[in-house]
Amino acid sequence: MIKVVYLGKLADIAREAQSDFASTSDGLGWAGLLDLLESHGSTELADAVRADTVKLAVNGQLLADRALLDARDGDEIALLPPVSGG
Amino acid sequence: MIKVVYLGKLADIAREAQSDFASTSDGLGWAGLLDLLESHGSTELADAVRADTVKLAVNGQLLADRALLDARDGDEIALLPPVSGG
Amino acid sequence: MLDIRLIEGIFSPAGALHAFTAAHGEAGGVASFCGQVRPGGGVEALELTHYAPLTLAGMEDIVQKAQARFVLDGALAWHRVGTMMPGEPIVLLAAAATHRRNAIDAVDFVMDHLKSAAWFWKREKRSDGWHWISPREADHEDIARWR
Amino acid sequence: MLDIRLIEGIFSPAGALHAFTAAHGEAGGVASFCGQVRPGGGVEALELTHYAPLTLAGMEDIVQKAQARFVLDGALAWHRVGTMMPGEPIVLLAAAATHRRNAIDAVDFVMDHLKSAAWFWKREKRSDGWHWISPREADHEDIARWR
Repeated sequence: MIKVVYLGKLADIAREAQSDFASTSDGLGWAGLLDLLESHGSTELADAVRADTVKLAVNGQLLADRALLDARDGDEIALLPPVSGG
Repeated sequence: MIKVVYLGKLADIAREAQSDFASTSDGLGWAGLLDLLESHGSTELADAVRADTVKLAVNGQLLADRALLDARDGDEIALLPPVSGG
Repeated sequence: MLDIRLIEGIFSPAGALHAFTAAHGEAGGVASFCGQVRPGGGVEALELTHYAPLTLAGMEDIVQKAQARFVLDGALAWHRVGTMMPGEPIVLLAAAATHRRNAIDAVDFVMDHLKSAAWFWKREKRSDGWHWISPREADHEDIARWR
Repeated sequence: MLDIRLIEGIFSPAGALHAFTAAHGEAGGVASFCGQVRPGGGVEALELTHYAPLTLAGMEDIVQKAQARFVLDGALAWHRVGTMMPGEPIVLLAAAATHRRNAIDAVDFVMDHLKSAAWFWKREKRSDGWHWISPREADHEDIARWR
């Protein structure tokens, strides 16, 4: 199982704070994640996540490049839109 | 009577916080003040007050130029060395 | 001393600052900044979401950068998460240093970085529901001052 | 609200800051700086002399300049005079503003000007007696930043 956590506005668009997706023997890459979000979620969600400003973290480690995504069973992917903190 | 108040280090040199000088019918000017400080105080005091960094206030108003001093009976002259505040 | 916290309930900035100052009696001075939920503009509540695996580590990273850049005796950074009401404190920063410029600049630096580089997402509740707050352009200009 | 005072005894910076912040619930944030008597270096006591007819008016003038330059909701400047012990507060500044940069810069501005343009004379007591403190070159550089 791979957990996907939606932060900020993405949680509204996903209508949930997180999703659990079944893992396959192959790793889950960036294109595969977008496919999952579109099929299990919505096109709107996949488009919102595709925006350049959304960053990814895997198990609390920020990815320098989303193309490096290779999530395995038990991993947690966080989808991080631009912050508006302080 | 004209009151002269010594601030900061000048109070140490004068060995007092203030002096009362008898006033004359003429106003007390800058040269007259230095003469008074030398005769009633000490040469050291007059020299310390003469330093360019010492400012004068009369009745709580700073003088732009010490040469403008013209103190009369009842006036208070403050001798203000450089500050070291905060 | 570094004191970095995510805080889920309300807290007393004055109490925190008092304890921090007492712990740094050797410092020449303590600078602080406290940001609070601004009343008015129809805002009924503010919610800050965070992502636990990143947020506290990110705050620590910012404060450590400040420590590396300014000579500090200590720093405090407390940040609320969850829902807060107008007038309540959101963030408290403090820095103790021998020289006041270091303390003031460290607070300024940490606040700028928290605004644009810390993992918080903010939304406001108005009469018509919740609205996400977008990053302000000024926040990015503020952080650019330190490069 | 302007709250400018010369204070002859010890005071609580945390208490003053709490009251100031409570009075400015409408502000986005409150910045502060508290300077205290630094222990160590053999300093047993610090004495600040002032000249009443000029000092408070001078502090008010500095704070009003800050108000004219930065957009503030209020400012506080409390300064001790008389004799104080290591660890005791000397000066507390606070500024409340809608935008944090104004609050932080106002505190910075007022502190720089108090250091080099306010009518205070400072001396330290060491084991061998009292020593007058001369103005520091750095204080004049600090004030020059604002011209």
